[in-house]
Amino acid sequence: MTAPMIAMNGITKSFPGVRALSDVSFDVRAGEVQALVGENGAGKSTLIKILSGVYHADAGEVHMNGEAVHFAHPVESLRAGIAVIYQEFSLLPERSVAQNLFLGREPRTRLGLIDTSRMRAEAREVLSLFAAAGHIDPDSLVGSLNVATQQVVEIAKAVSTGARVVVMDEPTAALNETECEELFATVDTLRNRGVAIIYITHRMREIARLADRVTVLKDGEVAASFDTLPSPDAIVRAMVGRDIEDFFAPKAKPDEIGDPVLTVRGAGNDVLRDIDLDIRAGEIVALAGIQGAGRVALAMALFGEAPFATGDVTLAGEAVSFRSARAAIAGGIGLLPGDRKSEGLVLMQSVRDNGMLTSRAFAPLWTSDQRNDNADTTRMDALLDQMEIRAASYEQDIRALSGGNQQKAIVARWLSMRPKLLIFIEPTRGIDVNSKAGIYHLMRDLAREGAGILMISSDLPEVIGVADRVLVMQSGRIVAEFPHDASEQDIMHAATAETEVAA
Amino acid sequence: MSIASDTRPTRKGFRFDRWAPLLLLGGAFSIYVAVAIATGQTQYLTFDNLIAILGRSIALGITAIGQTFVILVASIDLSVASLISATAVLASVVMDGSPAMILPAVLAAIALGGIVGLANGLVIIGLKVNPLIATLGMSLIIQGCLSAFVSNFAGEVPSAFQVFAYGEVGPFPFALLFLAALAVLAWGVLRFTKFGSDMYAVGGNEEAARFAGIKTGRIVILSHIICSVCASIAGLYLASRLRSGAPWIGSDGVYDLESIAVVVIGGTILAGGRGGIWGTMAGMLIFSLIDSVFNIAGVDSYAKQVLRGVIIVAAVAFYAINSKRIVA
Amino acid sequence: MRHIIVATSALAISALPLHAQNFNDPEEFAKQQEQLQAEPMGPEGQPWLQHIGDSMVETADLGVEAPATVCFSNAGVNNPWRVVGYTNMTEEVANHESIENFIHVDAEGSDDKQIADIDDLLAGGDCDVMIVSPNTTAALTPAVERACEAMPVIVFDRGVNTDCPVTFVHPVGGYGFGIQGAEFIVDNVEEGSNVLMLRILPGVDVLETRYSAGRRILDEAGMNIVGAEFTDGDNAKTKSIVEDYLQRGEIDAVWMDAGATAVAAIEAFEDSGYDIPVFVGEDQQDFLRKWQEEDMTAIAPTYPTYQWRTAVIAAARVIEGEAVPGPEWVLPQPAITQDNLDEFVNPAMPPLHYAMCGCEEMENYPEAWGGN
Amino acid sequence: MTDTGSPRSSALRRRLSQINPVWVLLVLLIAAIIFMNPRFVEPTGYMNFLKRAAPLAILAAGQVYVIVSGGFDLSVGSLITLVVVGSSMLTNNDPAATYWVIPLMLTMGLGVGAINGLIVCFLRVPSLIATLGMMITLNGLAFLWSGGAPRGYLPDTFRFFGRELIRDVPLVRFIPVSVLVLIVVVGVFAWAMHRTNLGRHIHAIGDNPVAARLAGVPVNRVRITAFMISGLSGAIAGILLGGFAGVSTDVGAGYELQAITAAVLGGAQLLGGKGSVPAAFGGALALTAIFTLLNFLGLPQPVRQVVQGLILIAAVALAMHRRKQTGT
Repeated sequence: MTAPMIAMNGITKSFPGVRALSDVSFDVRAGEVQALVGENGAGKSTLIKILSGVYHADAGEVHMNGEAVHFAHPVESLRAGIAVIYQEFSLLPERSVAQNLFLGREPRTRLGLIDTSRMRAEAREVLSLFAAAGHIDPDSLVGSLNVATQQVVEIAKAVSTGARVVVMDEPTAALNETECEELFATVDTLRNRGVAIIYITHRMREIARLADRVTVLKDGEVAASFDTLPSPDAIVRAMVGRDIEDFFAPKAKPDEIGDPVLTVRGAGNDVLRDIDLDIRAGEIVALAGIQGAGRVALAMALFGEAPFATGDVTLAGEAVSFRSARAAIAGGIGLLPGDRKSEGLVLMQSVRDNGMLTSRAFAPLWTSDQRNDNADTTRMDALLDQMEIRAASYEQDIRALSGGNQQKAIVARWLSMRPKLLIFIEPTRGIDVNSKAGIYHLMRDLAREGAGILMISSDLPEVIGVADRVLVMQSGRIVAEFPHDASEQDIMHAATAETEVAA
Repeated sequence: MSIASDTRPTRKGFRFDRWAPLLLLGGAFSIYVAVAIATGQTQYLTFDNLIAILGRSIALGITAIGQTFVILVASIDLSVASLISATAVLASVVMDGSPAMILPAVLAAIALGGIVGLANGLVIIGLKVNPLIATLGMSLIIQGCLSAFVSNFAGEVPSAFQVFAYGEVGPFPFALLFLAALAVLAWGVLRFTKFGSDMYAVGGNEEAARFAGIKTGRIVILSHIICSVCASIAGLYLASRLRSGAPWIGSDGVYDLESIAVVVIGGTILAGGRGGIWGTMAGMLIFSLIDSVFNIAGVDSYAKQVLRGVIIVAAVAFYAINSKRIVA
Repeated sequence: MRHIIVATSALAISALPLHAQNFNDPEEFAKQQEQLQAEPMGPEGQPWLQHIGDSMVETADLGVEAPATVCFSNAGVNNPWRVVGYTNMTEEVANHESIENFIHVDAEGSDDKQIADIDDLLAGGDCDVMIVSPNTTAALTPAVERACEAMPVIVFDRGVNTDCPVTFVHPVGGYGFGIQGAEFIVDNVEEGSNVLMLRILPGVDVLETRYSAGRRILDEAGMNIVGAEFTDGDNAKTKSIVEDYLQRGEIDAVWMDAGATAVAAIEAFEDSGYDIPVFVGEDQQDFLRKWQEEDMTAIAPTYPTYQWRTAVIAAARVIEGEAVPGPEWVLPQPAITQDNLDEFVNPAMPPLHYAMCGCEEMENYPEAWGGN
Repeated sequence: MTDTGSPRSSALRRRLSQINPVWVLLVLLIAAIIFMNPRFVEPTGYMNFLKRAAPLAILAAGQVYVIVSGGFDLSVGSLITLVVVGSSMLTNNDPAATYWVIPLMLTMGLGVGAINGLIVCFLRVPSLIATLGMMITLNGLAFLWSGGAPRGYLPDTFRFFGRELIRDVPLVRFIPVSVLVLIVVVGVFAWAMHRTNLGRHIHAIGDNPVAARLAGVPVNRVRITAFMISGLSGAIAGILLGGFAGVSTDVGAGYELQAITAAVLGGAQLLGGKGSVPAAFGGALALTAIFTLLNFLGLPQPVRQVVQGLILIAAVALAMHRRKQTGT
């Protein structure tokens, strides 16, 4: 047996006050996919950052092809053939695809200038390796591409560095099902080319589809290491120490579902067409569909950010037409954005301020920030306690909290407003397994209290596990509806099938 | 694969912001011509006069080229005005009328620019001080040191060095050709070198640039050095033009704020990562044309100021109004 | 603490001037002292037409024919003195039929821009005569030299380092200003009295010469100069500086190199509860009024704004081919004293109006100057 | 001494590290001033100091609003000029005019702020450029309105706020009216910033404007309000300065940068999200104390500039260093 491409032995790393990794050993061989799983804070990112030279281990060694290596800077690991694809895209929207592919290592002419024609040709060559990328023009600006295509460019960039090790950190977080399939095909291509792949994910289905081996981290230690593909239950048990049974909250009982909260008839705009939609009090409706199917556009239309141009919307029996988020909130709609950091949180403010943000927004500007018609500091603190948010103090800046606790603070923000309809976009993206369960139960509690809930999610098991009803969108329309016991296959089929063009 | 995909692809859609500086320039030029004709002063439309307009803002143009570099990496430089004064004084004191001292003086001025740029860059990168504050502080320090030593025109520029500002090559002033050459050089650096490409990366997404192995701190520092060296060249030009250097020539010309305004009117965004030299040159020409229009039309100098303020805001709004980006 | 003081003093010492320019020229001092006493030639009561010294320049051979276009490159109208002067100038232009067109370009206080302005005028202005009020002497010299090659040039206020202009119009000068104020102090306080000197900015030639002349006279008379401070021409700063000095000790006289902030300095005495000492101001209305109201012991040396009229008159004479005083047209530089104060105080005029404008008889007085 | 301090001393150290360094700086500077000039402890000494600091402190308190909301306001200096010149034009020594001129000037300040805010919100021009344009425009307007020099006197009723004292006050003998104005304005501004919904929203939109909008915060209204408060502070500062020193044309020049400096000395974070009105007030006092101290030391103007520049850079560098250490 050949030496592993990468072997990390006895890695230990401490930050002030925290031991992030203790005695972690981990390896990956050429031509295999090693899945790295664990809750947030389990140490996955730290391990990868040590591998790529962002951090330096306090103890332990990294071997590459049997030789000890020390990377002082990400550049050195990159030169050695380790490419890391981070969750946040590292692409420059204002530069062309070719310029992005060769960022930092542009081909030069003999004069030392950038050889643009060679760069363009090589870019085309690299892109042609990927079925999904054959059509990409190397001269087009990255900002003009859709998210999935950008992801492919990102991977192509790693490949074009001639990387022998590719690390993917939750690469499907922003992708829908079809795009995921394209990505999986791309990963297969890489594996067949003899690349060693470290694949970080939360999703069991991806592990089942891709992984050759699995390593589970928990609290900075290796909790389990499987040389063959284990069952999902085994993985979850290793991650959280309990079974998957009570992961999702129970579905709504028929008597819990009330009158329609929201009715939409024949609504549309630039992106959306012929939207008919009903959401009842006490029910959770999931919107499934591929990226660009119009799910977020529908949420934004309901929320007034990109309003409907035509059609009728009725909220709790009254005809409404919201032209701004503020108007929608005033009318009784709440929304948890998909990207917490850039759309949800005011990071430099306290946990309590984040919780009170919306209730304050509807109080007069010149009145006290301590109490308003919807909330006051004491009640907000009680609410935060009730949601079991873990923070040293609610005066603490929210940026220091984990993703799950941050998400709960945003839920608290909406709870104080008692919305009639609450829209969750990708509610558990980047949240660890334990916190996920907490969020699911919160959503169910909200529904029980009489709110209608619309959830947009690209995670099909989540859609099926949480929703009382599933709507599928395609090309700006709602094309199918399923009851809560639909199968992944049914939903996938509806989301990707060719629809008849309306006459 | 079809043949079509193999031919050079055309860019889809009309990229408004790429052409905006040219549109603005065209607009400014039309107004100039219209005003000259309307006031019956067609003598202002001669070739000589156009050259005079082009030559109006050489110092501003040189400074703005440098400013473009720092703004592209999402930094800013408020110390250029003081530096212009300092290098003009330094050069003219070192020369002190002696042609033999031209070379040492030029080298000293450029070295001073390099040191100031390096200091700016190190404070911004090393101490993590906001560039606005860092260069404002640097500006105060330079101005203070300078006024401690000189309070009036100091030294003298030999006539041989005055060629820089007053010499002509055929019908073109030497300084204008120099500016054009500098602009072409800057364009080449941005377009064809790895450094230029790295600058766009650092300005566009600093973290992505760092993970791509670009030494981002070094790029920012180098941009500041280029900016300061450009400012010191502008100082040399002014010393040549004024025959001497005085500690107020930079601040009197408001080169700090005007160079930023020129760069921004030229379509380079303050957030970094987008823009270029030709926009800046268009911005400089727009400023010159506006000045000339005011002179021809005999606009009262106070009204001139009001209009200038409005024009700066309007020109930037021209780009920004359609963007979805929230600004503050 | 001691470290801070040592360090800052070290900084202060290291900040000693590298190039002390010669603003203390005994010859020029003596010349101006003499000119102040000289009997000017020309019509009495019209100082803008008078001149000290009798040398004249013929202009008939300059080849300018009436009516003609006069172009004026102005350093700026960025302070009240220049505003009053420029008003004088435009009103004077209306008096001359031989001036058909008057083109004004404003450099807004920038040497670089003024050079460009002159180049613009030369390239396309169709000028017959050019008047230049240089922003700085040294910087504008080459531009003026080029203008001289194309047409007759008249320079006023600040000069240029060339004798190519037809004439250079200016009042007696900075030494004269300094002398008038300082001699008044010497005459009105006892030897050894505390004198505070307030200055606007370092480095400006007209102001530096005022200071050197004032300093020389005060020193020679044995005055105790408690300080010489720069005020940046800022009222608030002036008032603060004087208040600080009053906290430290008494002041018997205040000498100023320009009067713009004189009233602020007087108010510092008032507000701190002190009597107003002997004051040197300038001919701005607010100072003159305060002087009259508070019955102060004061003098107002002037740098008369009527020189702006004289520049136009010189241009008109060039067009008409008459001789002008030259190569320097030295105008008288009277001071306002207790004796003639009442003639110059005029409550109808704005506070920052310069009283020694020679404009009272002009057609649009006082409206054009902002009076009512 | 060893590193292992007792729990009590480490708790003390933590509490000390939470004190804003601007107060430490201020105490040190005041101590130095008293050391140089013992008469500073008399009412005339410190009341004059406060009176002098009042306009800058009020400006800084207003500037903090804009800085925390993520922008800059460069137009306040010119606004002061316009207020002083405009008041002199309108009152023209008529004591009765004060009663409508002062409300009019305050309204004008609010109006200028509103225009700044509207330009930033709806034309999407970055505030650095928008308020730079406004600065140039207002300066031009002040000249245009007055024809180059103010044409009226300010009556004593107008100057009351900046010049008069309230005598026979127990303990301190007298209080300048401007100090009372200062206390009231800073108090109200601090309350609005740190105890109202408005203040929270200003923090929120400077921190993350998109999140604030999606949470229902009326981003534009809040941003415009922040600019209006800064404009109001400019108008109040103008009334105090005009009252203190009377009419002149260049009053107010340079105050915008001093106000930003004071806010930054007080720890306000450029580009938004964090800042404090009391600390900006402390920053303004510290800046004034620096100037006063240098004055007492008899140091020439150039050295003052150098010291100001060094302190500016050092203050921000220190703040960044602390932020990095506390890991926030």
